Amino acid sequence: MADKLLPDAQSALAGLTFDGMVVMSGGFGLCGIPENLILALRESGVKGITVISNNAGVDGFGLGLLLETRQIAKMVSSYVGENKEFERQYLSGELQLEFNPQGTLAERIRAGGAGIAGFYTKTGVGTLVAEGKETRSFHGEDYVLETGLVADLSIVKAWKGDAEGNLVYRKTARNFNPMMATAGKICIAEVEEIVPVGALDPDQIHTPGIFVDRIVKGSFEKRIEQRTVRKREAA
Amino acid sequence: MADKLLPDAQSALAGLTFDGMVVMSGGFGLCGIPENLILALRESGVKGITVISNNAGVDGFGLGLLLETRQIAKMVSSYVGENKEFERQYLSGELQLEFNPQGTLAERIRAGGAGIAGFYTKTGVGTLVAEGKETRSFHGEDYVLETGLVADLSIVKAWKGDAEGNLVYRKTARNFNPMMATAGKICIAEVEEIVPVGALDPDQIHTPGIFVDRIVKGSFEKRIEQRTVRKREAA
Amino acid sequence: MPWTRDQLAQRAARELRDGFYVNLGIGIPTLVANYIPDDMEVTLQSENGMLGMGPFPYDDEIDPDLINAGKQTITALPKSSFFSSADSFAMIRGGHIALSILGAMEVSERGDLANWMVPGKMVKGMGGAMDLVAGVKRVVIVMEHTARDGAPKLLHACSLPLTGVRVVDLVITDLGVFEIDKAGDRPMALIELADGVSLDEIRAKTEAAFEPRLRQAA
Amino acid sequence: MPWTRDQLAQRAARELRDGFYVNLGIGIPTLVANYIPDDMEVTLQSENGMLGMGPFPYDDEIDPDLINAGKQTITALPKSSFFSSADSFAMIRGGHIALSILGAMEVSERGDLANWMVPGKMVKGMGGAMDLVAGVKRVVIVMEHTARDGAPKLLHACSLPLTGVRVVDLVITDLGVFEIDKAGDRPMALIELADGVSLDEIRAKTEAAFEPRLRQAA
Repeated sequence: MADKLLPDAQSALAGLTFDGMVVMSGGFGLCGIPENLILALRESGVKGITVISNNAGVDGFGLGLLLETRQIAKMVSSYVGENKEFERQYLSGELQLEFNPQGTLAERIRAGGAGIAGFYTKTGVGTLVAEGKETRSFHGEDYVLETGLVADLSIVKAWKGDAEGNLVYRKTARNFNPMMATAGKICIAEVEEIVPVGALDPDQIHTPGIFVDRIVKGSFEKRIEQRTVRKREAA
Repeated sequence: MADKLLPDAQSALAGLTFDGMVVMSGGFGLCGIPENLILALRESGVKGITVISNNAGVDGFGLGLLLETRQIAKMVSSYVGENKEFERQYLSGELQLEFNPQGTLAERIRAGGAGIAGFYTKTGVGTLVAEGKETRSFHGEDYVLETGLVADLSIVKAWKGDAEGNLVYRKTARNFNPMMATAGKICIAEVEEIVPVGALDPDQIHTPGIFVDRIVKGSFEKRIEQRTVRKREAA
Repeated sequence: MPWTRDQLAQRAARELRDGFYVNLGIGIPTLVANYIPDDMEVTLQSENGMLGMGPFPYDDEIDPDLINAGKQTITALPKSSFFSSADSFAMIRGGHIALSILGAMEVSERGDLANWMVPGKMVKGMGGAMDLVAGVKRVVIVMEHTARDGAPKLLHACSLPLTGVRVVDLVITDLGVFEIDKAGDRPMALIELADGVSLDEIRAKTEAAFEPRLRQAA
Repeated sequence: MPWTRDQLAQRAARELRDGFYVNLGIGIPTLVANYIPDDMEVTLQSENGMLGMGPFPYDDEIDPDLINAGKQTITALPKSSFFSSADSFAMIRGGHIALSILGAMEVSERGDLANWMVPGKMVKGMGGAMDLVAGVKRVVIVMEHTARDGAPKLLHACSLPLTGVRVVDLVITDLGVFEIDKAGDRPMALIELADGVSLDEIRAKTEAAFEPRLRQAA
């Protein structure tokens, strides 16, 4: 079989980028983001990207790097947080923005990967989010129709992976990564560790290899957005 | 907290049964079925049950036991296999039957547990399954509207579980159990082993405890429907 | 005396029940975790994919892979489990969370909630708030009774874009506690007053119609 | 000479490609696993929740928790993974499986398939067949050319209740191989004949309209 395992993020991305493409990028805040593939996207010079990602990174890190270079034309997100460059581009009209409720975003991505064209959710009924969408009553309650989302490429970050593309995530770094892995026409995964095929317990694989086209070992800064600690009481 | 851990299937079921109730029962064929809770349902004498289960057991085992006692009024399944008592009751009109495509059944249960009232799938478009249901085109392809399913009670079988209700399944005995655990107003799980809270890796819990109201250690026959082997070549 | 932030959190904690699965919003709601009674087991859900949130870590326990929905570093507990965002919101939307405690900009007398967007200002997004109010069984709002300029926040109808329609069950402000019959027709009721706050004061600072149905504070 | 069951499976195996994820139906399709070329990596999906199905177990390896969609005991491989039925059909419905090989009662010249129900007979159910034909990228049917009573099974239009509309790409019978342009307008084409089977014989046994576009069998 064509080997899924590639030496680095640049070679993993080779031949897959084109201007105007739609990219799903995993992570919540800066937690579990595909740091290496974001850098490779930046180096590729691809322009006019629509990025589907729960958040938009911060100035100088994560997706903030692609905002800096103005490679992103549109974001589909639930919360864009504190990002000055984002705010500047958005307010000047350079950057388009589509907000989705976080659960609706997660479900739309799952639906896209699962062949579900649309689904009815209570989330957003009677709000701006439901404007222009069908609302329908089931069992006396109103629901709004949301559609599945797919992407030309999804880039995800996992903890461990093998050459078959089987992936395991760690703690809350899982977040949007598993659904995005299913909803890209092509999915590239970056992992902290490549393990031999057979080393992962088959009952415990979060993303089966069928969803992963290319896999690469990355190196990770894992920047923390809100370092919050408690003090140890004196012994 | 009220203890979720109960001594046996009978006490786990106490107070939860009523005639005409809807029960989801996990398993695929005889693999991963809640053997102990099915027996307890039989002993409870509850009547007129609608059972949502991919299959209907076999004569004398699994759901076949509840067919024998005529406690089931209706089955919602994808395949009912070889079950003479089932066939007799169905052909005589004693038993109602609703067939769902297996993937539609799985997704309807997931939807029910996930607050999704309905979803559009390509499965069954243009067939008997789509009759009386809305069909709608998305991106030039036809999809049929299917609705979420919920139950008064779901009974599931897992491998290991803890007193918080966290569950782990084993191999293909997982099947319908995880979705059903989410779609019952009450969910009872039976497991092969109760482990201390903290013994299960939090990254590897298939069903988080929030979905499980009661948990019980069972004893299992694990009958095999199609014992199929290959011969070892002579050394 | 109006309630302090900590008193608000303390009052909100009285909505907890043993065995509850709860989602706490950012700000004052987060403080509620400090007031869970010792004899009560409450499990905190974090919508970025965790059940069983523990306290903030000690400095040497920090793990960048372990954060809450406010992006703060946190810890796990023996009972914890992790899951995807899709599974997390399936849990929320599916009605499996008993209680959510959230902040608000405006609440209407019918239980409408606005807490994500001020037109003309840079909008950060609704995050998971719309999913929480649509899916969680009981929604409790904790907020200052009036805006900084003194304008009432409890209104006949919200003026800001909504987060949800008829979703709020209880509003705890620094002046008192209001009950809303979100699914029915009973008018909003004032059920508690902060110590030393008069009915007249609260009437003057509230646009929403309400009827006093004061009960003894516990 | 019409092809035997094993020859049918062998011919169907020629539709496999290196790296393919494949779902095999019950009956002759299951035999296809015996003819996967050694230099090809093909991963078998089982819709009850498994990727990377291995061979049948030796007698002392039998595990009741490890079965295929035909409820037969099987084994796992180092690359295997297990998942729920919802995740399994998300994989199928979402178009992630490259190829499904299934049996049939009837196939129409436009690619309609009937393989689950005979009115008046006890119906066992469609299982996962409707999901497979709706979701898998390429659907190959393997079947006897005619019914036991000699009635044609390749028809202008199916007479039995359908499993899917315009879903079949290729039909392999014991007499030959037919290609169907399920998404377009080209007529069904006969592209291969079994050794010693004449065009006249196949015409006589086929109701469906087709044009011969015979190519050299590999």
